[in-house]
Amino acid sequence: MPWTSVCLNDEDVCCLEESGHRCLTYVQALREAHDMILASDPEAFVIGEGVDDAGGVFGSTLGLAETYGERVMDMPIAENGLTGVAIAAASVGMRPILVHMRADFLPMSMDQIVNHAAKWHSMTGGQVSIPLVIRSIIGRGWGSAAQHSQGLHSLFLSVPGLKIALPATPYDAKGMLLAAHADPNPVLYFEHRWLYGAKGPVPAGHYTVPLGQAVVRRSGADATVVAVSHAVPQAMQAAAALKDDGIGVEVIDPRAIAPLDMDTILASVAKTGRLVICDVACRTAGYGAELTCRLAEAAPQLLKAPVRRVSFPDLPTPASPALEAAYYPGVEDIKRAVRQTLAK
Amino acid sequence: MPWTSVCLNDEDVCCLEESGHRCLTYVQALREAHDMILASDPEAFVIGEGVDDAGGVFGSTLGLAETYGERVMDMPIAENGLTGVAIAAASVGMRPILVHMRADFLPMSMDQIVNHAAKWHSMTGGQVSIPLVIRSIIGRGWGSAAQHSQGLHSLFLSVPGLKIALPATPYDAKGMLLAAHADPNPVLYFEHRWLYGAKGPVPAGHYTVPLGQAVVRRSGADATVVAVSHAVPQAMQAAAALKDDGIGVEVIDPRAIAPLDMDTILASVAKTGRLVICDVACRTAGYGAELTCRLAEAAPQLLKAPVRRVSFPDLPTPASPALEAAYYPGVEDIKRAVRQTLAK
Amino acid sequence: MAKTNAIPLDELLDAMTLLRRFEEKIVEVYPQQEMKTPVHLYIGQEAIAAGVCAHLAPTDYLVTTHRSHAHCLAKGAEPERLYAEFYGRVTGCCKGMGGSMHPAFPELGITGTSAIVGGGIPHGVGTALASKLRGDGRVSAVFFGDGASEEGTFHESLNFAALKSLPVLFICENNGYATVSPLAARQPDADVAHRAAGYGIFTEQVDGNDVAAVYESAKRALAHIRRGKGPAFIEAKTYRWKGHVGPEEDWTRGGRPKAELDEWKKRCPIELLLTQLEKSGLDRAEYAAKVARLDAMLDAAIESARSAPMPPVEQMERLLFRQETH
Amino acid sequence: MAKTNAIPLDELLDAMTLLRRFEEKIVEVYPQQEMKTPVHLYIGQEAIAAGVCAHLAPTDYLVTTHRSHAHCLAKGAEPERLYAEFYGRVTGCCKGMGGSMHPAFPELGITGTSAIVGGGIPHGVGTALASKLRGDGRVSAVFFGDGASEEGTFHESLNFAALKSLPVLFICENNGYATVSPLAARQPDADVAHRAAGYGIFTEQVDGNDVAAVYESAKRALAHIRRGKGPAFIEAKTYRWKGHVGPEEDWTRGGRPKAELDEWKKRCPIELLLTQLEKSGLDRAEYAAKVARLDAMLDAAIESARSAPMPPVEQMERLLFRQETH
Ligand SMILES: Cc1ncc(C[n+]2csc(CCOP(=O)(O)OP(=O)(O)O)c2C)c(N)n1
Ligand SMILES: Cc1ncc(C[n+]2csc(CCOP(=O)(O)OP(=O)(O)O)c2C)c(N)n1
Ligand SMILES: [Mg+2]
Ligand SMILES: [Mg+2]
Repeated sequence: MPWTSVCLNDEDVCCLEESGHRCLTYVQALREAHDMILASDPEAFVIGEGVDDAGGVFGSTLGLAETYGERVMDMPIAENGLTGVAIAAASVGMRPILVHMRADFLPMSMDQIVNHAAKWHSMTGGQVSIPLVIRSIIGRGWGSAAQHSQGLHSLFLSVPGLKIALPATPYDAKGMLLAAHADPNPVLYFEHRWLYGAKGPVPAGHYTVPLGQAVVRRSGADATVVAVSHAVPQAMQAAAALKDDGIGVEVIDPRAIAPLDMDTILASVAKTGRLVICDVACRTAGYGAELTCRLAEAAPQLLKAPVRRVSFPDLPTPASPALEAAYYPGVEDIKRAVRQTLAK
Repeated sequence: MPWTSVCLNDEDVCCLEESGHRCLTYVQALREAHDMILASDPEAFVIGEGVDDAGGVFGSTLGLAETYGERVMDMPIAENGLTGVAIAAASVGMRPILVHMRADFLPMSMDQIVNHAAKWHSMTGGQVSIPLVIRSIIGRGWGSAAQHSQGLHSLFLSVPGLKIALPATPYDAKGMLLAAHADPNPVLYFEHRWLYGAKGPVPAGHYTVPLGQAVVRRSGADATVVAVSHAVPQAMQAAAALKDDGIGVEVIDPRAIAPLDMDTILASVAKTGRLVICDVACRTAGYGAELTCRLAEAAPQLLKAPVRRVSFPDLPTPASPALEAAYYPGVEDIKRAVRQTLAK
Repeated sequence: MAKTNAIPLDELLDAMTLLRRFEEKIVEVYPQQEMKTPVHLYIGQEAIAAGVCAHLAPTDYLVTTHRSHAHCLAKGAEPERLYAEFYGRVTGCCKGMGGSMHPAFPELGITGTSAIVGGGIPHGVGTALASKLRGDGRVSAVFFGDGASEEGTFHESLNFAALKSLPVLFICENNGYATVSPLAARQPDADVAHRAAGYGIFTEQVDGNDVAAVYESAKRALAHIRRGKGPAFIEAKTYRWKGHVGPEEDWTRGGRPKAELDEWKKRCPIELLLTQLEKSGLDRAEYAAKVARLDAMLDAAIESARSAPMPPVEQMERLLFRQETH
Repeated sequence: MAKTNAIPLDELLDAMTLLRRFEEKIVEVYPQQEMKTPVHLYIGQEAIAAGVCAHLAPTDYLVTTHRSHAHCLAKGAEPERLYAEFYGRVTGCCKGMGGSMHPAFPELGITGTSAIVGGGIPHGVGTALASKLRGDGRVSAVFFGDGASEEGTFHESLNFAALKSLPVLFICENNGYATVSPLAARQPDADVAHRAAGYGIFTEQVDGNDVAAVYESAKRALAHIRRGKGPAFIEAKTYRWKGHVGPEEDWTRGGRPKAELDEWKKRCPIELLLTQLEKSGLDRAEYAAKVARLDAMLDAAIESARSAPMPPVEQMERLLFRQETH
């Protein structure tokens, strides 16, 4: 299944390309999805600070304004108001994609997302839905510091009425953006800046990746590692390394944290009895907490060892490179966590 | 220990009063705490929509403006900006208490809370802290509907740098507001409207209830029920009823969900092996998820049965009384959940 | 809609009377405690909804607030579907999910209502943006209070609407209060229009209790908008008679001076128009008969609403997400 | 601070030179990739920080933005503590926790810096509220960009400051861009002051490249504020030379026309003042010698900053909460 593969290096990409698979970077896949959406759906438009500029949101919307004119629209720096604008446009059947350069700016528009987009279909008795996609990017490194590097997907987990996608591969980046666009409900779509350059197979045509269907990235019998977004390639690396030590790690990528595909996860933990959860956010109250609680509701006896979370510490991101290095978990931390679950 | 007691009816109150304990309602206790803060600390001020009006935020600030003048300050309807104003006043050493009539309005000021108040002490290298208390009230009933009845404390759980208090009794309402005021860090203080009329013992003088210290409201050996806010009296009622069936329920009130006092909870689950978590919010990603995950990290083997959550469903609050009745869990739901944990 | 230059005073009277009597029925039945929804009554402000909505087609968009009834009615909503919603019945406009604060009539261009103050202002800008992108010629009318004009969304919305020359009419109903907080405790001066001035958009201030004045102002503003000249802003000064929420009057709870209310009652928008029309021949008895017929209709609507079934419980879950995909 | 009516042009020149050279040093060392912080350079805008801060006492409050360096320096910050912060060193003003976007110098009235656009505007209002409640006579100066004026916080802040007559000076540095987005793509006209007009506060527009003009305008505004007349607003038109972030120029990446930059470079605030001062006898060679001495000081500061130790890892956790209670 090339579509579920995670390329960890150039060799992986070469292999796939040689066997006839078209490979793109994550950001190219994103851009292609935007292009297809704008080309095929006259109700679609893209709005965000800088979506039409020479940077094109790190390349993800590059050149689209030339083709689609005002349907690729810059905006004032007014996140809450413009989210409201996009919500209302969606309420009358348009299909906006609202883009934030950083997930950190989402709290500005929290009211429109939490009190409006998420609740509109319910509040109107099902008369009006909000087919809005909100893209935002998780930053990292070079002293981005506390306000430019948060993984805020967890902030929305407790809000019913939202879908939350975190594509980890170029294939998913395209397929989940197409799925999010087709979805009649509000979808938060989180990208990680460090995935943008990653390459992988991406079919040229239209396809969708369902929001809420996990994928087993790698099979293994000894421990289950659940990882999202940029933690997926890290988990795959850890799994590859642990393989050399004879430890079989099953890596599951839920791809969306709402809805969360518990069936795939439960099946894996039923097999391994060990669970490590990797996130690109602070530790407390992340998707890992919800996942573990659902497991404890469904079948606590499956757990043969304490659960481990590999995440950012519960601290604002520091600026100093020395502190950043300590702040972010890496492949070694995942390996250590897996070993800990096996120690007992 | 009268101070940890939860009065479920007039009789309970009578008993305490007869044995010499001063009893107040929750809202009177709140008002008294405000009064003491304003009287003793010239840097304290109270700001919020209607804090100085004839209603006085359901009575909790009633008449204070007459005594303290502009230190009890009405404000424009501009939650984000005014939260920023309060943050900055706090940053130079004032001690504001910002009041929202509904927790539902907090998302308006999410950016100032999440990106500023919570991170300021870290970002400034510890030079500046934000001793700000934000009170907000969880509404319920009479068709309050989707935007006037949310328990949004969970929305902030994933944000490091905040303390989150949910006092359930008049004693705690006063003691935790005094503690929150004395705390040099930002504290979110959630009240439940349906607790306002509840009476209980409240000493006249100054005392504080630490933020992050759970209390065992009732001892029992068969099952642990953790409950916060308005779910506490419900859990106590359920426990009393189950007692008649010979089931010993231990009711723990964490009082704050950040920091969360896991020691008290772990000790109880170590004894009972059964865990039911009651919240005044939607199910997913509440404090119960985090609590359960920490339990699964610390000692999953303690759980002799699946965990149960008694919470609102993952749905926006409906308006219709028929739907409200179905939406809100009650004492019977807690009893059922406890029985379920014992069935296995 | 007015086809000539004459002001359709009779229709405006009918409209205002409907809005008034619709809510006076609520005042009547509310003490029965069966209408379990927080009602924010519009009584006293009727000239604004009537005067503006007279110019709107069903295809035009309208955004209202927590104080929603009158705008919906003036846009053509059936009283029974509103009453049923307030009673939490499945026949309500939102199947009992929204109550009084969140009505939706998509077929009338009302695509949902926010009770977050200021939350709806950007929505009218969003429907206007859709109209502009689609070139469908619709206009959007956004009603909101003086309190809402203090929210950041007010500024963000006016700025964006002006920037993109969107077909949207902002109507600020300045009734001098937000709950019981007077304007002077919240804004530096009494004219919200001053704050709107800086966006370079068409702006008028009008006596919100004079329906003819509102009608004429809205006509000018909408002509401006329909000519493609961009957004317009009307501040209508008015006063609400009842409490912020519920059927009582505020002075009963110390919310404001009774004398102030008494003064404003002398400027009742309906009485003002009746007095004027009397001069040109209106017969009070005829009007009373008309009101009686209206009352009978509203009584029937209330009764029918009240006897409709409650929504099924499974509905809540079914309505969380829409199921079909694009 | 100016004690007489004469404009202290020499001091203003020194101040601007410091701001310029401080950042030109960053441009020099940045390619070494050791200063791992996103730098938003102020080069081209120096007249504003210099002209305004000349009137501020250390006890007055100042709020800056992501483009923070110059405001801190003009308020009296030590270059080395800034450089060290940019290098992520423990000797930095925030112990390496904040980097370039979040400096804090509480002893200079800079109580922390937000890099959320518009996030800091209410903070200046909050320090001013504290001053008013305490009666301590301090003023607050809030600097922000044209982009920030689009955020709702701008409106909420101006409204509240005007309402309460707070001692706060808003300085909008209108450099025509937010990242590479031109003002015309974001606001209905080129004058942010138009948006500010509606609050009824003291407002001026000024050539932000003319330090004397800025100085005089700030003087008038602060006199107004210090007389207890409430807030003031200054829009200073200017232009930034470097890219939104980093040491390159924007045209190199298609961000804006090079010709536009070239035009503005002809209006360099420092050159304009030098030319003026030459007429009254300034000696270019003397100035060059002064700059050389400044450079030596800055080089030493950079070197000292760069060789300071990194913060200990445990610091992060220790700084989450303040421990002492009231
Ligand atoms: C964001 C937010 N803050 C506060 C409230 C509580 N609230 C409901 S209506 C209202 C007053 C609104 O005043 P205005 O906009 O003038 O409308 P009016 O009620 O006068 O029609 C307030 C403060 C709310 N619903 N939403
Ligand atoms: C809320 C928010 N939205 C977007 C950004 C990204 N951003 C950083 S600076 C900037 C432009 C700010 O423009 P302006 O206020 O004019 O200041 P300037 O950079 O021109 O000094 C943007 C959009 C941000 N930091 N915060
Ligand atoms: Mg009002
Ligand atoms: Mg700018």
